Amino acid sequence: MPKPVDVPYLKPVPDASPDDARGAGTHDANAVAQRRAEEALIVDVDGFEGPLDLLLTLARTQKVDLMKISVLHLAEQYLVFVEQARKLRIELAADYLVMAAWLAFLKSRLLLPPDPEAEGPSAEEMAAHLAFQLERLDAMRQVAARLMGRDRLGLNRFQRGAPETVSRKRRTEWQAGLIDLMRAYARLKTRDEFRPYAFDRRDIYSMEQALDRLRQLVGFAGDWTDLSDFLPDGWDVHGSRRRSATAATFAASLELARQGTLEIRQDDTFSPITIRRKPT
Amino acid sequence: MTDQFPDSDPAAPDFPPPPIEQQQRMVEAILFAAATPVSVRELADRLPHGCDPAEAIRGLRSLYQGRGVTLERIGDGYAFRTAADLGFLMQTETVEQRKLSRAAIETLAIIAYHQPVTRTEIEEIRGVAVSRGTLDQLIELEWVRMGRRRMTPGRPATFVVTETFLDHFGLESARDLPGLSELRAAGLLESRPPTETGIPMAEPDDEDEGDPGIPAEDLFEDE
Amino acid sequence: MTDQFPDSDPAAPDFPPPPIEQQQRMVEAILFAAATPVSVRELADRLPHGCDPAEAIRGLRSLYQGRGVTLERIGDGYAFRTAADLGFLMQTETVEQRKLSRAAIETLAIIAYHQPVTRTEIEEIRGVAVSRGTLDQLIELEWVRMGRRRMTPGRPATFVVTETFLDHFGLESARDLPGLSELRAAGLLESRPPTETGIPMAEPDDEDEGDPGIPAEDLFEDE
Repeated sequence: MPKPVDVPYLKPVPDASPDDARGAGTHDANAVAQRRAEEALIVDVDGFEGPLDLLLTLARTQKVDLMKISVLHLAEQYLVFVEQARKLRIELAADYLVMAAWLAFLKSRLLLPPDPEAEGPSAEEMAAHLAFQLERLDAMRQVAARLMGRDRLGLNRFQRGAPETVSRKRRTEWQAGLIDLMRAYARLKTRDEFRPYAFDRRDIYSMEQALDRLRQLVGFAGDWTDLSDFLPDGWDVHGSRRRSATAATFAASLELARQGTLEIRQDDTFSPITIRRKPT
Repeated sequence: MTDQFPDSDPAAPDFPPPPIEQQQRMVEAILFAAATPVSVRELADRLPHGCDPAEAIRGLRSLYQGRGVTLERIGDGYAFRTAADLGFLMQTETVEQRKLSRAAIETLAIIAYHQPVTRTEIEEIRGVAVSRGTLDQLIELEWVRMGRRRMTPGRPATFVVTETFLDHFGLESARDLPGLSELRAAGLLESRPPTETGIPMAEPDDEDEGDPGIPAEDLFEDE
Repeated sequence: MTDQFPDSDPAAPDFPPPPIEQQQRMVEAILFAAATPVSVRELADRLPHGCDPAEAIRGLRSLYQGRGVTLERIGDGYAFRTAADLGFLMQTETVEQRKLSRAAIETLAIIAYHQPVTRTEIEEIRGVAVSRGTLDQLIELEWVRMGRRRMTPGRPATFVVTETFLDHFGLESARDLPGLSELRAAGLLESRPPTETGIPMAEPDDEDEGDPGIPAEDLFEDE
């Protein structure tokens, strides 16, 4: 099988290609390379980024400014390429075939005299647009190369290797208004007002205390004894304490008399009250 | 080092701003400390009230002219970068660059020169579908981001290049892209409706898979 | 950017070293891009043959003298650092506004109404111990300061409110603080205890506690 000289882009796949389109299931690189060398012709269509890229590459072989490209010739080149691929039983991707069909159509339109009745763009307009597209793609390729060739950060230009981080400090601003202050003070001052009511028992001698004391003492008091003698120590001097103790003890004596434990006697109004254990 | 600026508290708007030499020192310190460009606005926020960071930058740029590090304008911001001619000294700092695929490089160039540009427009220029991975890679590098949606049927997303892109390629702005004016003059940046002339577009139905010609593992060839 | 040094290849020992200004640029760039301080020895390894990094550093150090960044010696190496007096630029402050704690506001109120007042007196009024932290916070806020020591056994310290306090609360003097009756009139003492129970109100007849009418002469005994 002769190598197609006029279609330079149909070329053997490089040995290193990982993409084993032919389905050789072996990983033995030598065996693959050998078999490929024997078959000799595998189209490197994958090397093209689509039909437009292929067209651009083919256009370059015309060695003219893309603006002056012969679209007719280009269409023919493309169709030869596709024909060659087909002969070599190479499966081209669908978009390559679609492009081929479109270029065959364009070629026929370019060769025929213009049909004034035909709708849509003329063959020349279609050809011009294709040339524009090729030129634009070519231009993008060139500026992409210029872009990649610039002084790039991390390759030619470098940023500070030890950037100093900006620390974010949090400052707390404490808020309090006059109203908060007054409210707090009001809260403090009124808290006292709500303290549970508690009677001051310091100078109070309760009837329970008097009853307990009388019950204990009256057992020994067989004779009439002045009530004031039953007042507890410390409660018989100071006025208010004495009053409280006297009242409580008197009340307790009444209670015990009611229960029949003791007897009460008062000889006269305001005369001393005396009590004794009720004789049994 | 022992200078103290009682008026350097940004929270004290009533003090006069420090003298321009001090402002210059402050801007210098902030820009030196930052790895990424700092905008004039950010500088103003961090400097004491009343400072003129733009003026300080002008002074600094001329001061650093021709030095080992230079003050570069990058988009809205400024950053110190080592002089490009000294890159050869930086073997230890050189960042391993993942080699971009041809598809990625072309797509990047198209976005830079045609921005804002939709995916369909990119495909129309390249004549092949743009694989999801290609755009993802550019977005991951933070060189490309989504722009505003186009107000056309389907409201397609557009893509634009970023400040990181400008920084990486040492561009002050997207207007400084090499050859931009020539391309524009040649009419090569105008978008023409692709349907007008009926040139077939390789447009696979499966948008996300797209581009059968670029296997994903091809995206990052080893350097 | 356009400078080229044919003699700058470290692998070419036969070329004469670049002029000192170039060496300075190189050292400047290396130190700028380095992640850690670089020693003179490392510099010599990275610079073209025959360079004198120590001399270049001397030149750079004087060049950066008094600037926003300075070239500092750190251990064996050299590195650029923000000038010490500009450290404040490397911080951004976010202000968080928070309400004063109940303990703090109560303590403050007591000091304001009863100043000069000892800690023990504050505790008596609040009915709970005053934590050191609460007083410290008020002192740190500059709302409270120590007054004269009380001339009583133990000579306890007293606390008074400050000018800053008056400023913050919009008072001309602590005498302007409203009394209890005014607080009540202002509706701040809404929960008035039922009077029919005959429970005595905290009223002025109690010498220690009483104070809607703080005796004026008590207020600024200290001033």
